[in-house]
Amino acid sequence: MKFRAEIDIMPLKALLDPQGKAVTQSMKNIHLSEITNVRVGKHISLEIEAPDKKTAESKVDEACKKLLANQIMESYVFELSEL
Amino acid sequence: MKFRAEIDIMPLKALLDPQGKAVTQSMKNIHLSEITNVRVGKHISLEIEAPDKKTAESKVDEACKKLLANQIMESYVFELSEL
Amino acid sequence: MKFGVVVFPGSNCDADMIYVIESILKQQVVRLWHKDTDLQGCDFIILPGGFSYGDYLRSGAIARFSPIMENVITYAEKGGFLLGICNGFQILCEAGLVPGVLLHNDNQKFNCKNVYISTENKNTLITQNCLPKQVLKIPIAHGEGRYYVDDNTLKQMKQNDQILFRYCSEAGQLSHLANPNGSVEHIAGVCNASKNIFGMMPHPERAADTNLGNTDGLYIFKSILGLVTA
Amino acid sequence: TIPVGSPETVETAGKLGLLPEEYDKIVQILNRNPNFTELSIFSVMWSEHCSYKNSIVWLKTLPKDGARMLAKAGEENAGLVDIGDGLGCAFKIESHNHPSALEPYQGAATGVGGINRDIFTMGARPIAQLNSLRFGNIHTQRTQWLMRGVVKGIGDYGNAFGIPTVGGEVFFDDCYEMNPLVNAMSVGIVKKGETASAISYGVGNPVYIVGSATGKDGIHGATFASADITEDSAKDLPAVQVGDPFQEKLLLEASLEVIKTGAVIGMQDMGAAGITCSTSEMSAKGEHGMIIYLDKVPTRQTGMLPFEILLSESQERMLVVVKKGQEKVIEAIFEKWDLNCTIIGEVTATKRLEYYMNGELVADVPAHDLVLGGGAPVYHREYKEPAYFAESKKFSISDVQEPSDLKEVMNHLVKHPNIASKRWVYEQYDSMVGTVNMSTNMPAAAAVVNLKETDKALAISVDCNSRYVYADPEIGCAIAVAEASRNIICSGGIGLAITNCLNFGNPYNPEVYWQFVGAIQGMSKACKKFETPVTGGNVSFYNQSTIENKTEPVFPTPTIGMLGILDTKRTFTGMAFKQAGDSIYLIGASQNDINSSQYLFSYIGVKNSPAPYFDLDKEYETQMVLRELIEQELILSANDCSDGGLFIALLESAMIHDLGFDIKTDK
Repeated sequence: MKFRAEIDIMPLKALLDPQGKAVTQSMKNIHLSEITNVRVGKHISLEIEAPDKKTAESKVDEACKKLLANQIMESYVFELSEL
Repeated sequence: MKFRAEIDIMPLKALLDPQGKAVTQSMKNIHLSEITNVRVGKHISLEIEAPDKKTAESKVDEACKKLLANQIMESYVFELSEL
Repeated sequence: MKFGVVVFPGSNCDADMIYVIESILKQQVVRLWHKDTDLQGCDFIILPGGFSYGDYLRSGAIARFSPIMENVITYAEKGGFLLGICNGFQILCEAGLVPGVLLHNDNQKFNCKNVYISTENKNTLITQNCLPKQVLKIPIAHGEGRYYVDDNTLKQMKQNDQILFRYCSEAGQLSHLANPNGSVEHIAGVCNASKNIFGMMPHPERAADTNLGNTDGLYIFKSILGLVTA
Repeated sequence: TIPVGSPETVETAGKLGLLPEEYDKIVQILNRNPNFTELSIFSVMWSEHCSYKNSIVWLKTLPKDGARMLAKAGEENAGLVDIGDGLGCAFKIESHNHPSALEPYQGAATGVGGINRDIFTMGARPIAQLNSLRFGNIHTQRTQWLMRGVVKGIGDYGNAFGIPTVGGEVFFDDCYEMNPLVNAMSVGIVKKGETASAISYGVGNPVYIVGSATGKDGIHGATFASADITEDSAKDLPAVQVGDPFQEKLLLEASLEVIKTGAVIGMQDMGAAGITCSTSEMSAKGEHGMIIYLDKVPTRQTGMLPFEILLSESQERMLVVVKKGQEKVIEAIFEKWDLNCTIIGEVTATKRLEYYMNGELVADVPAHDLVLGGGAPVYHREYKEPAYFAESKKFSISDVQEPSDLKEVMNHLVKHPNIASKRWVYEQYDSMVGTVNMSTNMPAAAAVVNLKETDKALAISVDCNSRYVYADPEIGCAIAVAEASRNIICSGGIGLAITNCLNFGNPYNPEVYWQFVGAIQGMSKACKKFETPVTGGNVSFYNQSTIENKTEPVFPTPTIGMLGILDTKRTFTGMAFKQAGDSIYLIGASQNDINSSQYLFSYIGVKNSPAPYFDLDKEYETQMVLRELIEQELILSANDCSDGGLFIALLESAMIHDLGFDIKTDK
């Protein structure tokens, strides 16, 4: 069976996020100062071949832990859907 | 009222995605070659003050068009939830 | 002494490193191709600067899983000497061989210039010969060099004297102005607990050739040679 | 046999940018009507960008010969100069203006990628890069957006690719607001005898495409470069080219390795017009033909049509013709570097290009008739002196009252973006990778690059004051060449040869073409005087913007990239004052002349004045005197007076080591 995973990887809240701060800052330049607390992370989509959803889930989790996210600085969440 | 927006910005499918290509290839090195077609984009979360959901939606859309996404290279989708 | 310089497809400072070791220091050096696994009996291995695998996802994230790295990790965990410079330091962090992580520079821009670093701990293999000169002028060139580690790990590192270098002014003062990327406590280089794995963002190999008008980097290379041949 | 596909009309030809008489010529060449694929091939090959049809007549008048020339202008992808010690130096400058105007990051990044491929396709390893950037008013959001994108694009690509950016210039003027100029230069070194040529011969030899997969990137990119940029051009934006510096690094290493095996007949990078341009130019040069199976080309997107595969400008790809029987040697090297490497056809004796798609002949065209110097059209454009030229002659220095507060004048100049420090830009470039940049710790008027294992160094300078060229194209362009040479002389070298990037407006506008002709004439005179032949370069027309249907060309900008040599590093001379008490000399006679100066243009506000005073012979003599002083090691530093004049030159030299200067004037 084929599955698609949609993964969101965000910087840990405790970390200084200069990119988020810079983007929040520039919202004022485009007259959207009602937008605040911008945080920028990664969105990763991938496809995975697996016998069932549970295996697919554990494989995607393994990929996140090993490669896609660095847990010293990032947290990850993902959703799995059948293709 | 305060809302939170979760935005996904992905490279247009037609364009070369060097990052997605490199990450897909490296899945072999971590013995997860069943994972394919990796695509890497941005996930942005923000908070917005607005009188109602419709206004919030149009403001977030404006932020995406003007600043957050480069429409020549990227497409965006977002979900809005009340805080 | 036999040096080994790991060559990833995207490394571009490997040739500079080999030039310093071979042509300037007249030492034996071999290239360790990322697809191979044999470390050819090297006494000192270097992960050079560059963009190992194009540095997609996170600098050094993908390189960490190349075939050569599996053996380099076991070699280092058994006490073998290993130095990671710039991209090499990022790979060491990704592999967990040294504590901490290297984030995007706080000014969100790539930054290439000379900086000054003060040698904090004099009794490691790569700093023990820097005694006469407290402050070294060494170039940096990176976009992700903001060192970060959580507070209690930092406390342990300080107790165990694992901070090698800090960014400082020409006169040796620590200050926000002298810190090019926002690293915690101006840290520019660290080592592991057993002091055989070293990571630093500045490029000593870019300050080793008299033709280029700055040879402060030689203090670090001579330190390495000093201990082993003494 | 006749290819498939219905014959096309002159209307379609017009849509593809071909004139009716050009369509007739195609019918005559094929002695039948072309199908759409063939028409697309002719449209890109005869576009201004590939054929130079409106400029080749004048480019031919430039001096090309010189004792040190290993490859003459136009023969190869880049000029090749003999620098002694058995080494050749390949160098070239190219523009990526129009793509950068719409998507600055990728436009600039792919410009860096393209120019470096021109160098390593000849077997030379790039060792230094420079760039010349021109933007509009720095205070507008558009210029700030363009500048951030262009600088980051050049930095990210160049830094990952691993070649140091050692010099360049940034210039601001309102005329560049809509249409910025992004000119990128690369310099590489090759051992004589280890070069590769962009040629194809030997019937039966396999033709390979190597590197990235092919996508619908920049279709009609070539004609796109010759199209106008109007206010709303962002709407009809064709696909944008995306650069992959990591792939380029693999391609560099693999290409240099395959050239050394001796198994390569010829190689060319895929620039504008992709497969069409490389297959036709290499075949025409080798006077052979090719059969190409387009379905064998590795594609990134499914269902691509033949013309899309032929015209695609996907980056980081090369065409390689290999000696029959040596296939395994080549394929092993590309395998080592994880690169696509696919046979897509073979060399034939027909001197024609036959393109097949899934077994069907989709195009059959003669190579010779497609290429520059072959059948591509050559036009003589008329030119006329513009009204502003006579108008500018009316200005005289006596019209200007000397300002009372000179300190305020200097403050204005020091802070002006054209003069102020460009550190915000160049600190985003890795200027030290390769450990050859000698200017890092000893700044000099030109970029000085160490040639390891020899006693030599290269001195490189990129120069053009486009305001001078606007005032008087002939004098202005001669000054650009003289200034590049002056920078090289000041750093202890001597100029060897130049490359040029000719950025002008619409060639069909006689006043623009007058600027072009004048610049070429000025360049010729100066290059002959300084004995620096032209090794090639690039022409970029249609640099203009149309606002409320009024088209304004940018300043005529013939960017000059000059290569110089220090035969011994002993003569390397910095521009910094060394210590207090040293005496300062001004060499060359000063003129009571502020024409087209930054002071007159932006402080006083006179926009239209003649070009500055310039005497080519005196300029040459002055430079030779300085060279003699340096040869005899009589001076400690040297700097040239350019934008901002004497005061700025003194300030630059003083500030490096925080020193001052005490100057006595005749008052």
